[in-house]
Amino acid sequence: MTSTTSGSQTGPDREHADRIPAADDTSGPEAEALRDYFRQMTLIRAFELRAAEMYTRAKVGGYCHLNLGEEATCVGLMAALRPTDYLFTTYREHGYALARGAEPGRVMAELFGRTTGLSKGRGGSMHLFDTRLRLLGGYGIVGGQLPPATGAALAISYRTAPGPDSEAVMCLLGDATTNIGAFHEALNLAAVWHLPIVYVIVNNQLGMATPVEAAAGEPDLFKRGCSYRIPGTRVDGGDVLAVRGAARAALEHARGRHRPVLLETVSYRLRGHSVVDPARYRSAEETQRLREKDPLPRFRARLIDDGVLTEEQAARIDAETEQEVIAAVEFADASPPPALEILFDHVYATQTANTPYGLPGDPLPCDQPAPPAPGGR
Amino acid sequence: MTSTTSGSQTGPDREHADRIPAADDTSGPEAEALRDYFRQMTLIRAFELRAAEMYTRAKVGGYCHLNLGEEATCVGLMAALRPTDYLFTTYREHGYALARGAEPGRVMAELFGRTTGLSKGRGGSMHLFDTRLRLLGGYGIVGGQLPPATGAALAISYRTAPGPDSEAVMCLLGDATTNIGAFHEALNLAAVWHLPIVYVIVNNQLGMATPVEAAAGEPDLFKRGCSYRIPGTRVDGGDVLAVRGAARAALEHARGRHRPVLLETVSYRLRGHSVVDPARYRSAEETQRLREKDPLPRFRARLIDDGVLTEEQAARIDAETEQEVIAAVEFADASPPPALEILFDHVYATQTANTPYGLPGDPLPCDQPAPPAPGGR
Amino acid sequence: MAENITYRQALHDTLRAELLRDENVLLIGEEIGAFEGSYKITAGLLDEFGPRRVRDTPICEEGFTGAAIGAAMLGLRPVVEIMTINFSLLAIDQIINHAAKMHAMFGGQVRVPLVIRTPGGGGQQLAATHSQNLEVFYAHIPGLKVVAPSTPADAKGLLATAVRDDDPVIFLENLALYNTRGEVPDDDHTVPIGTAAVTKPGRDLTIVAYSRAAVIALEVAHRLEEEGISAEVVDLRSLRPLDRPTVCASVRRTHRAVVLEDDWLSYGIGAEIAATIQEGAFDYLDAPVRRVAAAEVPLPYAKPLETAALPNAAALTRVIREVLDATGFTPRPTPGRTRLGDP
Amino acid sequence: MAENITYRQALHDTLRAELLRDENVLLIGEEIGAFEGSYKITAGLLDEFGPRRVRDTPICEEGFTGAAIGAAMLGLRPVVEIMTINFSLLAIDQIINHAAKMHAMFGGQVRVPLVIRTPGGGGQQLAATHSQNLEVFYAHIPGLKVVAPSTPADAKGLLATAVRDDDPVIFLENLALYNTRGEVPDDDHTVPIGTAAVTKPGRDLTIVAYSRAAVIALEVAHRLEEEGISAEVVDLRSLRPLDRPTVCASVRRTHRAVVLEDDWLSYGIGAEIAATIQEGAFDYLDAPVRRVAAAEVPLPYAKPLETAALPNAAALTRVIREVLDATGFTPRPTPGRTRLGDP
Ligand SMILES: Cc1ncc(C[n+]2csc(CCOP(=O)(O)OP(=O)(O)O)c2C)c(N)n1
Ligand SMILES: Cc1ncc(C[n+]2csc(CCOP(=O)(O)OP(=O)(O)O)c2C)c(N)n1
Ligand SMILES: [Mg+2]
Ligand SMILES: [Mg+2]
Repeated sequence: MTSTTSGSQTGPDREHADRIPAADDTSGPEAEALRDYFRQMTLIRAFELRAAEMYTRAKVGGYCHLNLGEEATCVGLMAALRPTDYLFTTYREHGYALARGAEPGRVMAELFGRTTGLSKGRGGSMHLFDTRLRLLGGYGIVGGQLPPATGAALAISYRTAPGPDSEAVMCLLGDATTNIGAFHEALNLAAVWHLPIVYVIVNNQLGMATPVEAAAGEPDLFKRGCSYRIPGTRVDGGDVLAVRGAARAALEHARGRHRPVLLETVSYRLRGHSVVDPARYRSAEETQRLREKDPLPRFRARLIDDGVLTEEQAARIDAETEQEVIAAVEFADASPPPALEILFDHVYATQTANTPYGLPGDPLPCDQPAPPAPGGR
Repeated sequence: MTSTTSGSQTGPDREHADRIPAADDTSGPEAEALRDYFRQMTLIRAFELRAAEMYTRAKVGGYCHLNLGEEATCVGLMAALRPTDYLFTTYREHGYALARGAEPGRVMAELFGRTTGLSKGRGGSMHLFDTRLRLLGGYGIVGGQLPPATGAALAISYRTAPGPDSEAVMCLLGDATTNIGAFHEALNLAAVWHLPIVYVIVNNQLGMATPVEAAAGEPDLFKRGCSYRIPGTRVDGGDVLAVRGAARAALEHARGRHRPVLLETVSYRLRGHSVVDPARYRSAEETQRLREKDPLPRFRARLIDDGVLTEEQAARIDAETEQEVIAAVEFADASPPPALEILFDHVYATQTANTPYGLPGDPLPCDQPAPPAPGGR
Repeated sequence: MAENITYRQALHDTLRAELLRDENVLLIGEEIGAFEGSYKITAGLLDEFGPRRVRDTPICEEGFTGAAIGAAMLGLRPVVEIMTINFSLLAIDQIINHAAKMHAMFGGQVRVPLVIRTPGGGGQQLAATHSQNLEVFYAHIPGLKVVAPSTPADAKGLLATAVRDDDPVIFLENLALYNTRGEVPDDDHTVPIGTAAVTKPGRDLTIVAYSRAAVIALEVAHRLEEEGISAEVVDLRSLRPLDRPTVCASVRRTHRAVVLEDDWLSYGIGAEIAATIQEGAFDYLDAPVRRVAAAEVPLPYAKPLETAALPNAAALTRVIREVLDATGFTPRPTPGRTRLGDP
Repeated sequence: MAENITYRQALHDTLRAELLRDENVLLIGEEIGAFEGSYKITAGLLDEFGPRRVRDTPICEEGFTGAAIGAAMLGLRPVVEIMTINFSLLAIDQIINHAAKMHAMFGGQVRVPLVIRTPGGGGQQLAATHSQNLEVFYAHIPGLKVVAPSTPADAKGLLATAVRDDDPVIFLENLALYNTRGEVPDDDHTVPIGTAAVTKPGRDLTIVAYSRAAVIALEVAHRLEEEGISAEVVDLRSLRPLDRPTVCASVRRTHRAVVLEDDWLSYGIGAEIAATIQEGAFDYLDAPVRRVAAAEVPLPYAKPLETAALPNAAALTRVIREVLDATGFTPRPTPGRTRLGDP
């Protein structure tokens, strides 16, 4: 499935819907990449199932949104990004962090609220951040990531000319997020300011329980760039190669010309909106239908059919990723919980007189200027 | 000038670009209407020039935005509205209030801040309101009127079925207002909720000094309904009949099917953004070019050419409307300024214990429950 | 007759009763229909009243809140649910620049009979953007009414009043209260906006609180009673209008006051309470009014840090003891232990 | 060396100097280019620095403020102009849920060196939606720094500090201050955030104020001096962090305090000041702290009503007299009239 808005191409490269290599190429680099994608998708699946388990065991708190059913999208999009590109995501982002290269242990440690976590335990599931990976945040406010991501693209265009070496920004959002004002304002800014950014609508067909058609006046979401003359493409989010190809083309356009692109990936949320949502608003048939669309067994079968992967290799990958996730849980669990002394670290980056560092019930600091706080404060 | 977004018609009636009646019809009702439109446009022109004068004479305060150059749009749009329809406008709305039937004296009194004013002197130039005329407000926050107008249409659809007798809402906005989030959210809601509302973009080519092309990713503003499958039309805002026709068709669609419509009128702001803006960002040539596009002398000449209006009639209308505006100023000036006792009137509609009615410096009301405030409080 | 139900149930039942009572009442919000609301307040109402009365919205807080304002201008009485107060920031221009202004700015010609229900509160590990208590933003604004009930009975009574009031009312709930229980009158129970309640009388010290904090305040006051400390609890219930007379009358009796609040200390609700008391009961105060509030940090996700940053019963108890100690108070023997010497 | 310039000029010159000093500084806002800013602060800067550094935006406060946040995350140092604080409500989710949270919520991995300049203030007949003083919304939020200078010198010094600070700073201006004049040091003058200034020493009473109110406070204090009343003026300059020690030290000397503020009384800035003083100087206070603030109405357009609703020098003077009278104060003979008996 690949559609474009009429008359708008994402770039000269239209051959982005890469196909699985011919059987005689099963040991080449592309076959290697395919196996790696399968490994990553398997890892994400295992990680998410384990995260859900840890949530029910109260090791993880707050909200916890999973990428189950979205693994091919996670891996395909991340495969198209360069290390020098920037990524802004939503609260449903474990899989993207993993596919971007985050250590599973540090992601799990974030969910556990440990200082070894990706955001030092301050952000939790919804707020993964890693400067080194240029993963500039999961964001929990719907649409909140869109203006900052647009501004990151502004910083790139402020410093760098368009061209194949330019950095670019990828900004993810959910289908239901296309209805919020920030979507409009951000895309419009990117259009009039000529910014190198790819907005990716991860369309899993639902907000929490609201279907796209009930929420969006134009339910063909990839067309919603029309109000800014931003070209749009739709791709099957269950097909890792199609996703990678479409994302590559979009990024090429964005970095080459410093122009925004809209990409829609279509996938299915295999479970509820978050771990605690039993999704009762879905019928048993629908759940069954979704299970049949699960991209992971489909991809596995296809790789095996095409001779890129053997059953044994697949089983080994299953076992290895399972081990990786178990190790991640162990790492998270072994990491000490944060010491109370660090509570006020990072409230500010530049230290300032009279910053209030009292605990609940402490008397007001009225007596003398507070001394400059030590260390990170 | 009338364009529609490809494939989208505003309704079955496409003959809305009414022409001036043939010469043998100069005494019929349509000719009478034309003379009335000319009178209204002349009145608005005279009113706005006088408002500017009163501003420089410090009779009017705050901000004051004029409809100079926009008179045909004011009159054409209002001619298409029924008394039972609702109107939401911007801060640039004197002309709309007048064309909707507000007494010039009460509009001027509002600018003077008198209780005889349309909003009892509390709103000023930007906030004209008249329940009787179903003029539900001028609004000073850019885009602020869009969600409430949409909600008014929701109330209509809550109570009434679609059909030729349904009420409808008309909501005006400026060209630069299409870039704000509320535009997106409101139009999307109107689309998914099937609301009887016509959004009219009064495109005067500029925000304050920012041209449409610099601000809008899709500068053909009537196409910006595309993201909601809302049909759009563009019409020459200098042509009162074209405006009326386009607005009628749009309203018919809105009331008949309970569906939103987007209408763009194109006009030119003859002066600065507000009375105090000298518009130095415009060249002398541009100002000259604008003067040539002034819709009022053009309309006058056309009516005279077509025999609908004689020079004498035109001169009489000029004189009469001038007198009307002078009388309006006299009425406003003669109205007493508000008494201080009414300061707290209308803060709340339902009276509640302990509402704070202190003046600056008054001691806190800590001693006993405040007695219910008298009268309007 | 009264029944013992949860705060959630009280809200649900009141919404249902108001929908039944008045055809102009309708519910608007994200996922309040098929999803039954993020916190299940609207469970079953879509089935009973249909999508006309129980209206799911796209995600557009500014849009649907503003639309509710417009609908209210035409005489409907929308009850909006904003999923949490954190997201109300996206609608705040419509609330403050529009709903709060219209009646006055348009010379009394239009009314905005609108209720905005929204929960605040931390302590659920929802991290910095999802754990705020931003009530001061609304309490500061003339033209709005702001209530924050702490019990199921007040939740019912204030919600009914709010729906029938002709002004925009911000109805503040709290994530930690939904499962709390209490007696609720099952007739047509209303509570006037603008009046505080003395939920426990006492002689030695006044605790002022609202919403979740008022529940904690009451617990602490009851526990202190066993130690011979008689604390009075004033549950504000309304933040605007603020019932200053009730607060000041209490402190004039007890001579000491502590505020418990869930928001940040600086410029929080407690600042107004302390400022009010020092003006309205200056000559009666034996010690400064102390405030127990949240530490001034973006709330961390990690449980130990989150817990350390939030006010709780222990901090309140400690501060009460500090205030009593500083004023030379000696606890009376408790009735339970001995009645000797007790008046 | 110092020159006598307007507050507007001080802002303009500082922006220009910072643009010259650091290539990472850029200006973002509506109509700041060809239109030169609604209040002409950025006059000439587009011509001098071009559209890359001086960036006009479409009308989308949330979008461009958020974009500035993102640009700051990558190391630019944007100075955003939001035309008035009233419109900042449209951007407040980006400011509070994003700019204020990122450094902490992401574990210190990212900085947001951003300045948001925005004027507030009433008294210009701009009516209810365009006349607000919403500073408490920002002052309440950990993660933000909030300054509100009252003089051209502090405007310069605090703006320079703000641009060089690595945290988001809300820089509050006031429509009524732009044309006021004052001496401004013309070297590289900076003022630390978080410190108040005693702009006039005095013995009998402390007036606490900020922004426009601090100018009025100073005028009133000078006038009272002639009557033998020695008022000290504390100009807060920073609302967050708040310099509590300077405020409390002053009141401990003078034993009386009045707050002058332009925002609404209930839950306004003055509430925190009064709450702070009654805690930090309880044993020194001879009378309750009084607040002179705006009447709690959506500000009417009509001039007489607008004037009645806003605090002014007369109201401040009246309240000062009330406080002094209540505490049995007798004015000292003024130096101008007689020096006899003056120590
Ligand atoms: C401004 C705001 N409104 C509401 C929410 C609550 N909320 C969280 S996720 C969500 C649904 C988002 O759906 P979509 O954009 O499709 O993303 P998905 O969860 O399906 O990945 C909602 C309503 C929020 N976090 N922020
Ligand atoms: C939210 C908001 N941002 C900025 C402003 C300041 N402002 C008032 S009018 C205006 C320009 C609006 O242009 P347009 O929508 O084209 O309407 P026009 O004035 O041309 O009729 C601006 C920026 C405002 N009132 N509200
Ligand atoms: Mg979705
Ligand atoms: Mg315009």
